Amino acid sequence: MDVLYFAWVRERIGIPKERIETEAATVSELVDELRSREARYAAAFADLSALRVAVDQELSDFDATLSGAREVAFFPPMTGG
Amino acid sequence: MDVLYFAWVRERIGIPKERIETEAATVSELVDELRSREARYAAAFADLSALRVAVDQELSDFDATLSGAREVAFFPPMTGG
Amino acid sequence: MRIVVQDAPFDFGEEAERFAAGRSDVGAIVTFSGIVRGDGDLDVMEIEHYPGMTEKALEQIAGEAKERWSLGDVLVIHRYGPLRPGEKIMMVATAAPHRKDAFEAAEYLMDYLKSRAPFWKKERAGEDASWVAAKDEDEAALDRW
Amino acid sequence: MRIVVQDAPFDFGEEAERFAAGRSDVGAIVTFSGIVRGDGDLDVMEIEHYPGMTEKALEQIAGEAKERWSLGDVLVIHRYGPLRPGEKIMMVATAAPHRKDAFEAAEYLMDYLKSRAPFWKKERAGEDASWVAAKDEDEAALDRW
Repeated sequence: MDVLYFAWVRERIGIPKERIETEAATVSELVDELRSREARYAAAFADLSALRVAVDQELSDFDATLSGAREVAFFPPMTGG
Repeated sequence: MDVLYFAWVRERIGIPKERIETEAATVSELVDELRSREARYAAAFADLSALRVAVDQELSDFDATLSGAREVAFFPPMTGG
Repeated sequence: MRIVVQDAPFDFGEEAERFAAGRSDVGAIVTFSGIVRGDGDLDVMEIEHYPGMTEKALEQIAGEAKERWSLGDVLVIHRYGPLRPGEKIMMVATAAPHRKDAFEAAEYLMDYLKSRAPFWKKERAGEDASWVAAKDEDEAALDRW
Repeated sequence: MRIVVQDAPFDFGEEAERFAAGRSDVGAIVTFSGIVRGDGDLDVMEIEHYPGMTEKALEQIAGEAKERWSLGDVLVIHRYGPLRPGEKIMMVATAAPHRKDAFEAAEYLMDYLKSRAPFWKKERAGEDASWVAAKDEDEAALDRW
């Protein structure tokens, strides 16, 4: 699965994208897995209320299932326009 | 005093502007005076709710005084934009 | 603030560009442009106005908008005379630090222009000619301000 | 309907003119353009986006607007990359038979673009750099739709 990071999430984790092999069934489980990896992940995912997630390029939420998902992205609330 | 007519008021009366010597103290009195002149005026001023009036180029109403007024204009509700 | 009343056509894109160009004091530009709709078999729309009062009324309306909202600039252009379907009748533009002000001020200008600026429209289609009647909804639109 | 996501500048006046040109099926054109405000000592605003998702999100938002209002056309242009004060970040344009639809649809597009399109802004002023935080009022603005 491709995992993408944008804005300060990307800066905190230090990479824009990585390929992850995971058994996580939901976004939350994936977040837990990432958090346990390294301090920079734990820091990036410290406050989920400050984060948004997209699954296969559709806005989603942390309870969402990952079955069949090819791409998950984490980022702060958007500031377009 | 200059009296101006616009849109269908102008068409009904047949002229865009005329100079009128009047003792009318209010717009209403001026309207009564005009109505009594000829059928075309009576026709134009038949329904005051369909008319608007400006005194010296400011939107006004039929009760307004004419003291000192140099220009009075009658027209239907405006349709700008 | 720029108010223009003219019979000649105006260049919408150029006016919009000029209005927005070189500004870094505002974050939001809203423009509205009114076009003669080719409804039915409309040949021409004739716009009559009240020279002298028109300019004053537009300045009053634009001045009021500048008092009510935080605006960097306001533009109003309104044509008179005969216009064909597809021709631009008028435009307004507002510049403001934030989008809410720019949108509200532009809508305010349009609502007041519709019912309080001395313009009248006559539609000609073949042999038929009729004055466009003011709409109750346009008068009602003023209530929100 | 035209959706453009690009790093290159766009010509606001030309886009507005092209959008409005040759139309006689609509009576109302509204445009909104967002400009980088030169607040404080801002040097540059960097806009990051999510290629692939951005286009999809903008198409969804514009498509929704076309379902909710009677629109002849919709245009959305949004830039990414580094922008200097005074540069245009983005524009939307709506064409509708009547002004109410054109205004409402443009405001809807802007409200959703602000909070639901995957763009993020970073401001650089001298040595300082900070991500622009989403505003509660922008999230709240969605409630009216």
